[in-house]
Amino acid sequence: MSLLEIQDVTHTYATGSGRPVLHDVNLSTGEGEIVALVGESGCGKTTLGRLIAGLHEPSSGRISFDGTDIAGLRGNRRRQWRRKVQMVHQDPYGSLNPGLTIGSTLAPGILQHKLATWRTVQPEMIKLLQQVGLDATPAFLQRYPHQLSGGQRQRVSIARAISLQPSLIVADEVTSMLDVSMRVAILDLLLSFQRDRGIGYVFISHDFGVVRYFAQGGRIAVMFFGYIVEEGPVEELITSPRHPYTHMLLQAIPVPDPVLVRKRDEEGRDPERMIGEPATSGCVFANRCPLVQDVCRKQAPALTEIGTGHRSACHFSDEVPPLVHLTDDAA
Amino acid sequence: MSSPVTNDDQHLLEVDDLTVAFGDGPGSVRAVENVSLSVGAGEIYALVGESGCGKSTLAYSLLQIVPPPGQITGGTVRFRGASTTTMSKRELNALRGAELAMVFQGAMNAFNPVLTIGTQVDHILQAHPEVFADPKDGRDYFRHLLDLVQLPADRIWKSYESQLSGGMKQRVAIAVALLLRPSVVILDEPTTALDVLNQRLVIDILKDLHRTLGVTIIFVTHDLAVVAELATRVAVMYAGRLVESGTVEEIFKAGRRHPYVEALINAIPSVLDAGLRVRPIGGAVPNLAELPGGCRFAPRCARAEDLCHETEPPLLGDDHGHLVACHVVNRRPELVEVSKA
Amino acid sequence: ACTAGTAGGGTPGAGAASDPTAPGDSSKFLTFFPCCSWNTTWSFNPYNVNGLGIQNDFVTLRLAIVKSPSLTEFIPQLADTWEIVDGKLNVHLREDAKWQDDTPVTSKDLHDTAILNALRGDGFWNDITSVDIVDDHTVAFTLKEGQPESLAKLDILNAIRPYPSSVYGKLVTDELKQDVIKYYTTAHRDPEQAGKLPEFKRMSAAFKDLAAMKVEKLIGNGPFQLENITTKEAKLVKWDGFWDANKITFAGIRYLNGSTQTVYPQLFSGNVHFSNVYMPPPILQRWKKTPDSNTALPLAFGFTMLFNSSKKPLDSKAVRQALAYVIPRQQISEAAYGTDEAAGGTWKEVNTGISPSLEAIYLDQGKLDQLNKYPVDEAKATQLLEGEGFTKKGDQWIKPDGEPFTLTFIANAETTDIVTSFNSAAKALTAFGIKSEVNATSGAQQNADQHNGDFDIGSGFVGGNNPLGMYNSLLGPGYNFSKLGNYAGKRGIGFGPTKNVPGLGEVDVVSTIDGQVRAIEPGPEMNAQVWNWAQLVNEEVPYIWYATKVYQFPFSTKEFTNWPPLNDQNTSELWDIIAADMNGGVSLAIQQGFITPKP
Amino acid sequence: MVSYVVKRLAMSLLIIYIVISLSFFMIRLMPGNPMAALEAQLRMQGGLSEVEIQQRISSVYGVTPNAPVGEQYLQYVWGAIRGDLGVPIMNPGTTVTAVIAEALPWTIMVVAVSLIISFLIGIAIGAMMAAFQNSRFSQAMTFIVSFLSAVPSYLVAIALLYFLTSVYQVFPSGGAYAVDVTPGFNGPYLLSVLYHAFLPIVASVITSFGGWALGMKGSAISVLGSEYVRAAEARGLSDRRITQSYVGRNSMLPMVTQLALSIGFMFGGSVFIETYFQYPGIGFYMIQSVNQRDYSLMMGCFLLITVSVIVTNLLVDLLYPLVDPRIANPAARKRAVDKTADPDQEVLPAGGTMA
Amino acid sequence: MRFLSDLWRILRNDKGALVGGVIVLIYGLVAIFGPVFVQVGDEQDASQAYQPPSWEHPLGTDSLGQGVLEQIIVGTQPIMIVGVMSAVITIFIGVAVGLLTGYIGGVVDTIVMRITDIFLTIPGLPLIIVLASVIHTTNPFVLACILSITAWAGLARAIRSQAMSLRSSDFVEAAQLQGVSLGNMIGRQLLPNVGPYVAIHFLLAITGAIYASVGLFLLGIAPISGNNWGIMINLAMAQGALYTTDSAFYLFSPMAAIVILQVSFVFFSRALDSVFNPRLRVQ
Ligand SMILES: Nc1ncnc2c1ncn2[C@@H]1O[C@H](COP(=O)(O)OP(=O)(O)OP(=O)(O)O)[C@@H](O)[C@H]1O
Ligand SMILES: Nc1ncnc2c1ncn2[C@@H]1O[C@H](COP(=O)(O)OP(=O)(O)OP(=O)(O)O)[C@@H](O)[C@H]1O
Ligand SMILES: [Mg+2]
Ligand SMILES: [Mg+2]
Ligand code: NI
Repeated sequence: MSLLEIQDVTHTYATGSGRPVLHDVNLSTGEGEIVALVGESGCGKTTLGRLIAGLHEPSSGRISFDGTDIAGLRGNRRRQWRRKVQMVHQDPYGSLNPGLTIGSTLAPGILQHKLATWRTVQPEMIKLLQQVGLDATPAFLQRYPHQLSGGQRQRVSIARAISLQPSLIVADEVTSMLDVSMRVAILDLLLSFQRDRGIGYVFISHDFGVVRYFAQGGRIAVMFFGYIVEEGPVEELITSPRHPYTHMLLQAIPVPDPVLVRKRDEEGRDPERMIGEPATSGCVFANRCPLVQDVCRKQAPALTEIGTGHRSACHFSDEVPPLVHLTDDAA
Repeated sequence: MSSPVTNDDQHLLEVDDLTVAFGDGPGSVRAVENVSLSVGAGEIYALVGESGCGKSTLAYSLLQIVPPPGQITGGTVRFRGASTTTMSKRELNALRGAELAMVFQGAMNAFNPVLTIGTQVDHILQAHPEVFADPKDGRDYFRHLLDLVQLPADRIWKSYESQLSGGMKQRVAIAVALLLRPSVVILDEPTTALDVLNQRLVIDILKDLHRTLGVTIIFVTHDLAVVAELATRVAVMYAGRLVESGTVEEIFKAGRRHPYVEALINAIPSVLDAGLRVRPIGGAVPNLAELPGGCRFAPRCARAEDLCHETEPPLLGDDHGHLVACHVVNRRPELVEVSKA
Repeated sequence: ACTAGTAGGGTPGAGAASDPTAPGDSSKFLTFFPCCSWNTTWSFNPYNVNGLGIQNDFVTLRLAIVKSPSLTEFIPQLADTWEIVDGKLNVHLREDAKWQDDTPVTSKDLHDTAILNALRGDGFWNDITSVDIVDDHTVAFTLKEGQPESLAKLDILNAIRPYPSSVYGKLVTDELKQDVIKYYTTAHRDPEQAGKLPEFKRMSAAFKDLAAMKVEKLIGNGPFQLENITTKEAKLVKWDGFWDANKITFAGIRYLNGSTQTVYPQLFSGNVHFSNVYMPPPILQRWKKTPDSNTALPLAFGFTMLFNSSKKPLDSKAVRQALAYVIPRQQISEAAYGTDEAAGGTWKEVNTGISPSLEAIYLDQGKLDQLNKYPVDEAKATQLLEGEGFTKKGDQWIKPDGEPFTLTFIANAETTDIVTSFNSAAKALTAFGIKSEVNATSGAQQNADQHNGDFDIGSGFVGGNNPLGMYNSLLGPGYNFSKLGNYAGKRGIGFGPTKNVPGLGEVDVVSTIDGQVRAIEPGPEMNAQVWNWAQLVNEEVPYIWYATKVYQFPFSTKEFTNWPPLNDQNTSELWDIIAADMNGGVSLAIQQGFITPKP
Repeated sequence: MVSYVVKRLAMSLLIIYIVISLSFFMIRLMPGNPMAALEAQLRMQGGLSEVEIQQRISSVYGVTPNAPVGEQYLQYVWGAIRGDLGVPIMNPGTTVTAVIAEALPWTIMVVAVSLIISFLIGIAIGAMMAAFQNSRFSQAMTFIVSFLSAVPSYLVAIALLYFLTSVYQVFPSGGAYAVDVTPGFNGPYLLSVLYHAFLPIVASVITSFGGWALGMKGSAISVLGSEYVRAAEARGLSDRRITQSYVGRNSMLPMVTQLALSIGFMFGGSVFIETYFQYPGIGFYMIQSVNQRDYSLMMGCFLLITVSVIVTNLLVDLLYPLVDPRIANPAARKRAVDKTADPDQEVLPAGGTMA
Repeated sequence: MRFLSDLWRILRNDKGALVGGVIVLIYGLVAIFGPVFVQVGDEQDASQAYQPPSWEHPLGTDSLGQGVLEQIIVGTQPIMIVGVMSAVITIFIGVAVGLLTGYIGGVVDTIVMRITDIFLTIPGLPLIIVLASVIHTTNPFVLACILSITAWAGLARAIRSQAMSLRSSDFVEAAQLQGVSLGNMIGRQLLPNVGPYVAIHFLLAITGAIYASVGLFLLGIAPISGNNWGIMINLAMAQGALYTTDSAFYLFSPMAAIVILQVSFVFFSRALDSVFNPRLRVQ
């Protein structure tokens, strides 16, 4: 049974333009599973993450956790669920209250959920800091966020998230604001919790490299303007995408290898299709799709199963070309 | 141009022993220290390094626009042989924009929010009447540039900054920088805040512009993948110092490589593989105010020796001009094959 | 008998009024700053509720002006003669009087004004039953039965200021006149019934129209014409059509307006030639040092502090007497007015409740000596308070109910002298053990509070020439348990429904004094009644007369000369009139040729 | 945009309605109602019997104190809507509206002139302080300007009165013009008006330009430090162009927004200034009527001050897009203003909380 | 504490602010202890009235011959009480309304903000004058309430917008995800972040309240009762002090007392501003 089940979720921000930010999104993840959300800026990744974490209620559709609709949860059961789903934010500078010490940032949640008492909360916090690889001393608890480096802060954020012993963490671009040199360490830390405690992740990123590293064995869902257009196992989706948008994304990724760069550039790209508004009728991707046909303008393709655990929303998913530089240069 | 100008393409822009400090007295920070570079005409030159290592500061000093309290405390910058450090304000203004153009980090704030893009373009044209005698030509050229950066000219002309998305602003900023047909464009982190597709677009556009306009590009980034995509030459900075510079091939493939650069390359998970070789770099970039003695990278360096902790390594080059500042590497040049496992 | 007043006061010989040999600069303006500011003039209609400061004796004359402190002698103005024949007061207007639009002043003007004044409720209608035109220049006022003649003259001659019938007369109809007569004849017998008459309703309606009339131009008949007016000043220019215009030797008057303090610098610089503002001691000092400065000191009036004698514990006579023994009247008087000669000299003892100048006229020294002088005497006060069950705990007196005895004075914040005196009194009381403070508010607020009985100690001003009037103003319906109006039944000062008054027995104080003031003329009867009330006030202490203020009239001889002459008391008959009736007196002086520009 | 204007108008009307209601209840229902005050005043004038006093009050004002409050209320509101605010209790020969109509132009003149002058002086000084940041001049000026903006305006008025009308009698101590001139469009009259308005204007300028200067300095410094100014420099624009079109213009914008807010404050301050200089504006009459407990005039003045402030705010709001073209939609500006309400952006005059 | 050490560092560098802070402190002490040490006596001597400064009376004497300095000292307390009380009320209402509406949002926010708009639009000082003339009070609390009648609205708006941006900030979201209580949310997460603004506004609210309350006494709208600077100026003015040099000290001393206090508050608040404001701190 899946831990999280998102069914037909549509969401429109009351303060926004009025256009839905998410359309009939369906997604599920099992216990300890990693699902990565990728897509261009503004496609609704964060929104979906926030819905999962319960920071917003979906305009329609159903999000269930452990089999129960979270919208209907009240009282104690709501508190239980609250504890189970946590989030780590993108910005290590913004996600810690600058006016609170590390101790006072960590303690309230632990106390609120009775995971420790006033007496035991300090050792508990020190244990947490140890687990996220920080200098675990009482003095550290007295420090303010501004006294920490970005990497340290992100570790504190992670400590806060795991302090409630969640089973699912939404990680929204957790490394994008960090220095290159620190990214892997943070990813490794998160992965260690998956390994050791079976924590599942909804991992939001637009960096396929990071996704491929982090979500090994998990799945990727590719979003385009509020729609999930393709979903499948990481390796399969990256090496043989079955949606032209996924293909476009993968092809756009800069590669740190001048030789491969030259090789890939030979495939050629159409810059005009890389940006632009979604279509309003038919397939959303139609305006930008290199494979577009008349049918695409008329009929929106459903997200259909095209392989085990691999779904794509394209009428021509079979015609998506292979990715030269990713597939055949392994040798 | 009133200053003496040489047409030495090999040395379009020369930085010699440049030091830039913020503040003076004991609390001062040298964001750029004894850096020398030379950018030849037609190159795409990348400045790479982690956050805070002085890349932007170096870029600013090329145009003599280091923000106060920063100031150039040593060294010179020469453009076509003429020292910009000693130029008058007037000469500088003539140079800025027309010969040396810059796109700031986070182009989000590069436009006056209360003037239309068109007005601001007109301002630039008026400030440099020598480039386009008839401002109309200038406008037309700008339209052409907007076409090149994949933007609708009419709409952009009338827009305010707030009406453009991040990716659009970045491209408009590039177009504006190219308006006066400068010989050099400096771009500070042109792709950092953008998503994959916009980043790709900008990279492609830059390549395109480089090819079609023959402009020399200097760009700042901390993303080695972008360097690999774009650059012809690379300079890597660490904590205010130049640690390695060379052609892009030398940096990515060479046998003699600074341990920092190597660690950096190894620290990036790549879409090319499932990340088996990825290794994080331990420690953090030192605070410029409390630098360690000796090599600045030594505390984080897996190959550091006693010497590294004591004296700063000199920047030594081979005959291709591939420079590395590392005691270890310079002593025992050994081939380290970097490729996929 | 025609009691035409004789012109002039003092010794005219001293003046140069009729001496044409030394004419001054006839283009000069006299700058005159009266003490009380007027409100902005929105209309020159005098029937607005608020008296218009500018409808004054420079522009619009009265029938006659009463001398001071006399209640029976008049100086003619618009009326040149008057006599009482067959219960009628026949008033004859000057034949040469003209309105400033060059039409003559006729009996119709006076008649119509009298009718219209009835709508406003002017006091003289209490004395008469009708008013009729006799001839072109004579109007007859029919006195009501038993009306003392001298009081009627006072009410009519000194108070009626005729307005041009050409402006207001259109509102006067025969019906209205009949309504007025009907209403007042009824009111003389039974005011309450009169208020219910349909005539009264019609009069009210007529008055509403009258008050709402917007009059754009002021047409007077006096020596000066209003040329221009702002919030700061009115410019009055000499009117050549005035009958005595040739006696006036300067071009006009700048009649200034504003808060009292703004006068000081102008006095010092000689820009203001004449004023009657209160000068606190430091100002007075400086005035005395100013070149060409003069101060005339006629007549006195007084300030009193009023006890709320319906509020515990001030309802007890002993407590009030105790306070009288504690409050250092001389000290608090001097705090406000100083001891300077130019302030009117030293403090004057008053134990009768009326001013010293009236005491001198209506009471003899033997009687005055019989009264308690309430010297400052803490022992006496202590004894009185203890007798009432008060105890002293530490520094503070405790009331019989166990609460500390505290008092609050209320005062009009604009009358600084009163605030200063009260502050001084409060300190003395506090020092004695009755914690006291002063609460100074706007005059209107203070008035409302006093009438509502929301106070401990209030303030009262006592002036005028009628001693019974002085008593009436503080003990009569104005402040007491009034039966009428918004304050009906509210507590005020004075005494409850009845009180044993020496010589009168147990009487209703309010209506008794109110009746007396309307019915008793100067004479032995008046003297007797004054003595009765003096004893009451002295014994019961409903109020304390704490300061006898002498009018200070600073005037400068820098640019004007020939001021009404002063005797060795720094006063004179004309100055006395000025003191009692500022504008009237000054107007008289100018008409008589005093106050002329320096040659 | 249209819906915004409608909303804004509706809000303004609502506030006006509330203030009208407030006026009514203050006039009618407060303890010691104005009739009682009037009664006291008539009694003090002497010579009137109690009946007569009552008679006068009821006949002049047509006050029917026994009518149901609701009916009186409707009457008042309806009257107010038609511009009929009743008659001043102390001066029934005129109407409250007429008094206000006479007074308002003076207030508006003084407020407008001093606002403009202090704004201009403040902006100029602030810009200079920003331009010569950290210089002696800037430090000295910051001190002077902070000092002056902290001094209450009425104390300045008192000091001016003391020195310029008393010790040195250079200026008149009150009034809007001298009696010797005839009102109208003629030289002497206009000169006299200027002469009389001088001190009131100086008093409010002295105390208010500092706030502008400090605000402008802050604003200009933050604009000077902004990326787009450096970008403009990097594009080789001349200093003059940068100063005018980039720094000047952008740092003025928040000031212009503040301008609207400060109108209310200036109107408030004019109460003191007009009272001390006996300047016949609304504030003067308001205090006069307060002291006479002339509630109908007092509330009339208050109502008018409020309406003036609302109307000017409305105008500024609607005209703002002309100044700041970014924001065609004023609602967006409101959000922007809310955002700039952080402490380092705010202009804080003395008693700023009263604004 | 970091705050105090920062404050001290700023004060050391900004002499104006240091002097301001010291003066504010002195005024505070005078307000608290002044009446204990100095009394305006009940004994009076009219012959000593309007004396120029002397050793006995450093600022001369008033109409009752009592020392002006003593009165200024004794008058400090009532002024400060009203100022502080009004500022507390302003801050309390402003912060409570601002935080709650900003954090909760929705209908409550819309309604409360409309009300706030109304108070924001009605010009404050005239409303205060109108209210004070109707509600005659010598009670400092009631006076303070009148003075805060509109002052809270501006603060509420500013706090609200900060609360709104805080509400959508990552750290508040993170706290929400931790399921912390509303009390913790407002008290620990939001309040400290608006704290700097509140602190500065508190000082300015005091100056605003002092400005308005002294004004009310000057205009004679607040009852003249007891002793404070506004009353002193009012009495001095009424006694013609504007027009003689004799009583200039009587008039100008309380004026100076007010100006010095107001200016000190403003200078001191500038230091607070720099403590809290990193942008200014750099300079
Ligand atoms: N609070 C909000 N109110 C209104 N609209 C919003 C809000 N948050 C996001 N949006 C809009 O919803 C859309 C999706 O935003 P979201 O942040 O989910 O995208 P994203 O995929 O996370 O983008 P990015 O990669 O830039 O973080 C965008 O168009 C954005 O403008
Ligand atoms: N205004 C300033 N005042 C003081 N120090 C500064 C200032 N600006 C920059 N620095 C210092 O200069 C150093 C280099 O800054 P710079 O912006 O050049 O780095 P960068 O390599 O561009 O970093 P990033 O990738 O974050 O843009 C930083 O460590 C910072 O401490
Ligand atoms: Mg996002
Ligand atoms: Mg940078
Ligand atoms: Ni404020």
